[in-house]
Amino acid sequence: MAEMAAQGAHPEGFAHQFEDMEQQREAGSLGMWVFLVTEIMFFGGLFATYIIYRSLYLPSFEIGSRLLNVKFGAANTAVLIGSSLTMALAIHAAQAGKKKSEQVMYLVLTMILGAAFLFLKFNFEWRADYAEHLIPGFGFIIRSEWGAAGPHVPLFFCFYFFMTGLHALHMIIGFGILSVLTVMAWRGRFNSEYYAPLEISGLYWHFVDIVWIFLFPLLYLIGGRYVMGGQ
Amino acid sequence: MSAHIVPVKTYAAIFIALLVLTALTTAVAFVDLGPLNTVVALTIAVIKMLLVILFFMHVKYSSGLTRIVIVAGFFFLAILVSLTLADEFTRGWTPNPGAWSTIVRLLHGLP
Amino acid sequence: MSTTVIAEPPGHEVPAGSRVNYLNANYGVKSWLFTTDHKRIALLYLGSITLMFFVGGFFAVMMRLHLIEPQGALVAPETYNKLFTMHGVIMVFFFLVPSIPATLGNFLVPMMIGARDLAFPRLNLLSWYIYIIGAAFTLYAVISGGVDTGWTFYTPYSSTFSHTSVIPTALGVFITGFSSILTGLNFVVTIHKMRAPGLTWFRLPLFIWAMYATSIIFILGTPVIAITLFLLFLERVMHIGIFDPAIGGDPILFQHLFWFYSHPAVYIMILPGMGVMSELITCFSRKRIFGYSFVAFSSLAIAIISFLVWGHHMFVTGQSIYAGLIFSVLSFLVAIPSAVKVFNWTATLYKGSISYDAPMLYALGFIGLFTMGGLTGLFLASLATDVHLNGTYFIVAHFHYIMVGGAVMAYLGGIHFWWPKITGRLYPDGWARFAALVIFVGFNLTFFPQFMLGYLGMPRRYAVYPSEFQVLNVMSSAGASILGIGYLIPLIYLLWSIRYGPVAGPNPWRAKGLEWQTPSPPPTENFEEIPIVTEDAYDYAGVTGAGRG
Amino acid sequence: MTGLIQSSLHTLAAAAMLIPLKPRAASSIAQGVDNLYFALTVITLFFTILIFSTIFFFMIKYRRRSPDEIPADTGEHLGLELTWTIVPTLITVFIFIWGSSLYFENSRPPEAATEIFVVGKQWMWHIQHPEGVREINELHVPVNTPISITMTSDDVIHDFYIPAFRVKKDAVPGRYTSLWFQATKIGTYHIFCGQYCGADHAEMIGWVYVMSGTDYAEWLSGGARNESMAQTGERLFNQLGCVTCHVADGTGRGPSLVGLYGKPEKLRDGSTRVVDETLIRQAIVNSNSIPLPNYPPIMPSFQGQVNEEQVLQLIAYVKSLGAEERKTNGK
Repeated sequence: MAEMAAQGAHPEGFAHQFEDMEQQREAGSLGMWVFLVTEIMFFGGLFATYIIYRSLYLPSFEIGSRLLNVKFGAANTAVLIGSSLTMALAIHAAQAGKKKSEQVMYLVLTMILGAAFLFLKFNFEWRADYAEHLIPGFGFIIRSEWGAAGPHVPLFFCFYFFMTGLHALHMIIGFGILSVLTVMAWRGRFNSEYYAPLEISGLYWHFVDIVWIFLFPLLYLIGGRYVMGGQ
Repeated sequence: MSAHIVPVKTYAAIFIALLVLTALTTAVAFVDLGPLNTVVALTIAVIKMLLVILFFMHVKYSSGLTRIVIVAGFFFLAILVSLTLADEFTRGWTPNPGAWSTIVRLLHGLP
Repeated sequence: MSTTVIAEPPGHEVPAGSRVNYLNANYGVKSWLFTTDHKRIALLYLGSITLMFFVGGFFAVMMRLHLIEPQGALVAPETYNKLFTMHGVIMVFFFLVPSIPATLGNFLVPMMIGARDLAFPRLNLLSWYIYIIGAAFTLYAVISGGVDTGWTFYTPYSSTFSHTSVIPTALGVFITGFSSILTGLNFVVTIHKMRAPGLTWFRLPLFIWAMYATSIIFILGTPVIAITLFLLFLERVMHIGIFDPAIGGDPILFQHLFWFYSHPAVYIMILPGMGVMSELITCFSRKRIFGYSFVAFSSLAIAIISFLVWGHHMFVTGQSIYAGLIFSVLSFLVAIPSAVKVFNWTATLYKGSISYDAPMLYALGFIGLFTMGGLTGLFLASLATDVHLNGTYFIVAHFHYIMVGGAVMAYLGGIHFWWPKITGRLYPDGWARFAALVIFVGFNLTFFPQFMLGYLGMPRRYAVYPSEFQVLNVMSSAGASILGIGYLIPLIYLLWSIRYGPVAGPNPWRAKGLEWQTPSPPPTENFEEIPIVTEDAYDYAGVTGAGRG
Repeated sequence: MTGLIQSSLHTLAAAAMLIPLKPRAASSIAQGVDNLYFALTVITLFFTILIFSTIFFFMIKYRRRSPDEIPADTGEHLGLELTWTIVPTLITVFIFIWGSSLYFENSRPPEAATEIFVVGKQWMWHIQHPEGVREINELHVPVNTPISITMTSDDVIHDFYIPAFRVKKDAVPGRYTSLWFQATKIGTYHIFCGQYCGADHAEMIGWVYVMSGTDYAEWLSGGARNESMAQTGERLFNQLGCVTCHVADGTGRGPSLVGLYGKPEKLRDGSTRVVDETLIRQAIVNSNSIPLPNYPPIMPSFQGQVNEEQVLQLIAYVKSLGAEERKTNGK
């Protein structure tokens, strides 16, 4: 993927094994889609495991889900959707032949929103979880009020941290790609004729967004939150 | 390059739709709908995913090959999930031969 | 296929060293370690997997020697358990899965479709490095005391009870998975986007169809084994309870996720072999393949159905009887495209002009052994007989007929077929035929008795066994020694031929296919000018002349 | 020279005599499985010989006689392709129906089967008879009597395999699996562990002793007689304090267990589950996974306090409560 993004390292951005730019662009785009299919299967295996254990230990998973902070979850969803928008606009700016400053602006905005997501996730949610002893392996305390469902609440949090952690890792990788793209845009590499690295990296960024679109309801929402009233 | 250029207006509309759906799915979580809560939450997630794929990821304007690749990905994921669940949820069932007994009798010449 | 450019007229031979080709274009270790040439990467892979093959083979020979005596002749049971585990892990993940795709596939896919390289050459090199890192982890596990979980890593034994190096092994396999993913991704994109002008899908060599089908499995299956091994890793390190029944986990779920990849992985091993078969049989009978489209689509059918049958590994685990029923019928279904291929290859020989060069002997051996391996699969797809045979030596024999009798025979046949193209040199044909014969005999003597052992009820993975099984075990061990020698012979004469073999010329077999229309060894860019294809594959009508240039 | 050949032929023949071709068959289902095995062998041989002989025939008939010969183009033949697609399909469908119907019959224990409990442990088999007799690595059963084996494992996955009976099933930790057989021949047969389970996997073997009915009754009464499994279970039930909540008349904090076994039970989420061994075990080790509508989730987990054999004894007790109830209903 780094390769597809960096294929423009050559001055004209053209690699010798291709016939023309069009073929190269199509190959890059197809390559990224195929890569995203492997990502679907990767996260999918995890989601399948989660679904099975959720059905086995429903009360424990519902307790765990209600302990998550839905405000941060929803806010982060909005932030990530926003970053997808700015990513799409950055590509649009290149496609439409806009100035390089506009491309850079949208890319930087995307990175800021991505950083905001990770900041909310790590600094507020995970830190609070640590303070409340909800991180398995780091002083997890099974509370007496959970009753008989207690012993399997840690399993929910294992899935929660593993899934959100894997998602965060993908965002951090995306960050690296965006930084490279920003530098390239700053140097004026992209124009309405050549913007394949932007487009291909955009696919990746949107995919990471989609993973969160599913993580949000699966982890935060479907745990019988209504019993908590307005909380 | 011959790619289709999506107008900014479309992007903005999709963005607003996604925000509205996020608010909606969050709000619904606080209403007791029984098992429907899960159905609604996942349906909204699927709609949001489709919006992102079709417009942000330009699949609405891209070749059939791309679509086949995406559909194939989800198809095989569905196989993984459904066949695994098929075992997990029917493991406790005891066999009730019924029609099979008839076949066995025919095959083995039993009374 | 005809091309606009034929690099050298047949028969006009230039010594390999006197012309610039991919081997002598530049020199030094760096020129190899940083190459992005698919042909050089193929050779890097060839060297690495050959090493792994002999490491894994060494473990196998040790096992067979140990089993000469019912009480075990050589090692302690714990050591025996490590031997079969490391044999399985190394052979499956580090030899069979990458064998044909990463060596012959890497070398031939661009050449057969008339491209200068794969679509992403740097990803291709990266995949080799990933493979090496994964292999290093696994070899570290071997050296640091070995691992004893079986190559299947079944939980909770692997996650909780084993005291051996499970973590480095699982990490090694996890990492190597990404090299498969990159190879598959590269092939799919290359085959879709980089075919030469005029080379339509139905003019492609069937090897390409097989590589395409294999790549689909790489792409869809490998991520699942990756996440599964990662969960196993977490479970073993943190004891979070995902697969540990003592904390509420479901060990059977591990098997579902494991076999979702590992059953299709069997087809990763055999599909490329089937692709090689189609090339060999057409060339050495100088015939168009019989039923091109049936052979082509059967590859795709196998790739797709292979994802629907994994539960047949779990019939006796207490899996739902109804799920078992579904998996059984789908498993029978996957036999049909394989049968179609065997019939079509046989029919291709009809009224051909058959020559018995060494690659052809391997090919004919493949058809026979694969037929037996495939048919004995029916015993295991069928629920009632599987209950008795599951987990016995019958399974061991069955999958070795597929993987060794099938995949390895095809791999060796392919290596012998394209060796002149890869190195520009010919090997001694007499020795090659002799080796093929030794391997065929040794193989059958090793594994046929194991079918009988399995039916008699001898479970696999037994370090000691009741003495009534001894005669058959001794036969099997005797066969294994013959087989071991059989594999050493090609190693010796192939290495010899690199230096001393006669110069091959561009097309020693008078074969069709774009790869034969460029010099041997090929130039770095493969073709001086990209060919334009105007004919179907295997258009052998009118080809004459003696083989071997 | 001829003498040498003759003597080596004799040795070979003697060695061949040592190779059994068929495992002993000593259960009611063995013949059915062997018939299917035989049919599959015939199919395998037929196609293997067909392919081998066709290849040999073509290899000889169509060998390259001169480098310049030009073979005829035989082209395509749709009829042939369809034939060798459809014929194997029909054969496999036939084998599938045969194999799975036989499997269905073989998986359903007869109503009157005697239940014996097996717990796999690294690396031995613990076996309990309902009468209370316990054995290790040995299983005594009466001939011509259906026996159903319910099993689980204390540690890793094991596999209870009796080749002579053609039965095999994994013993999985955390759940119950079962198989059944009816031995038809008096004798002694191997028990193997069929699933790799660690260092001494190959030593986790035992014997089944199939005895005549009278011998079996004598054996059963001969050993140090103690209480039946259900009685041991009742003792545990009182010791662990289960009895304080699960009061027989239903007035306790937990549901009454009388007559529960084998009946469907409605759960809080509206689904229904039949009370079987697995559900009772689940209730003992992890009661919260079975939310009942009228009872709060207050039952503690007994995981770690009882071993798998004791769980089986508790189950035997709960089942005995059910049996009494059913008897009284019948009257």
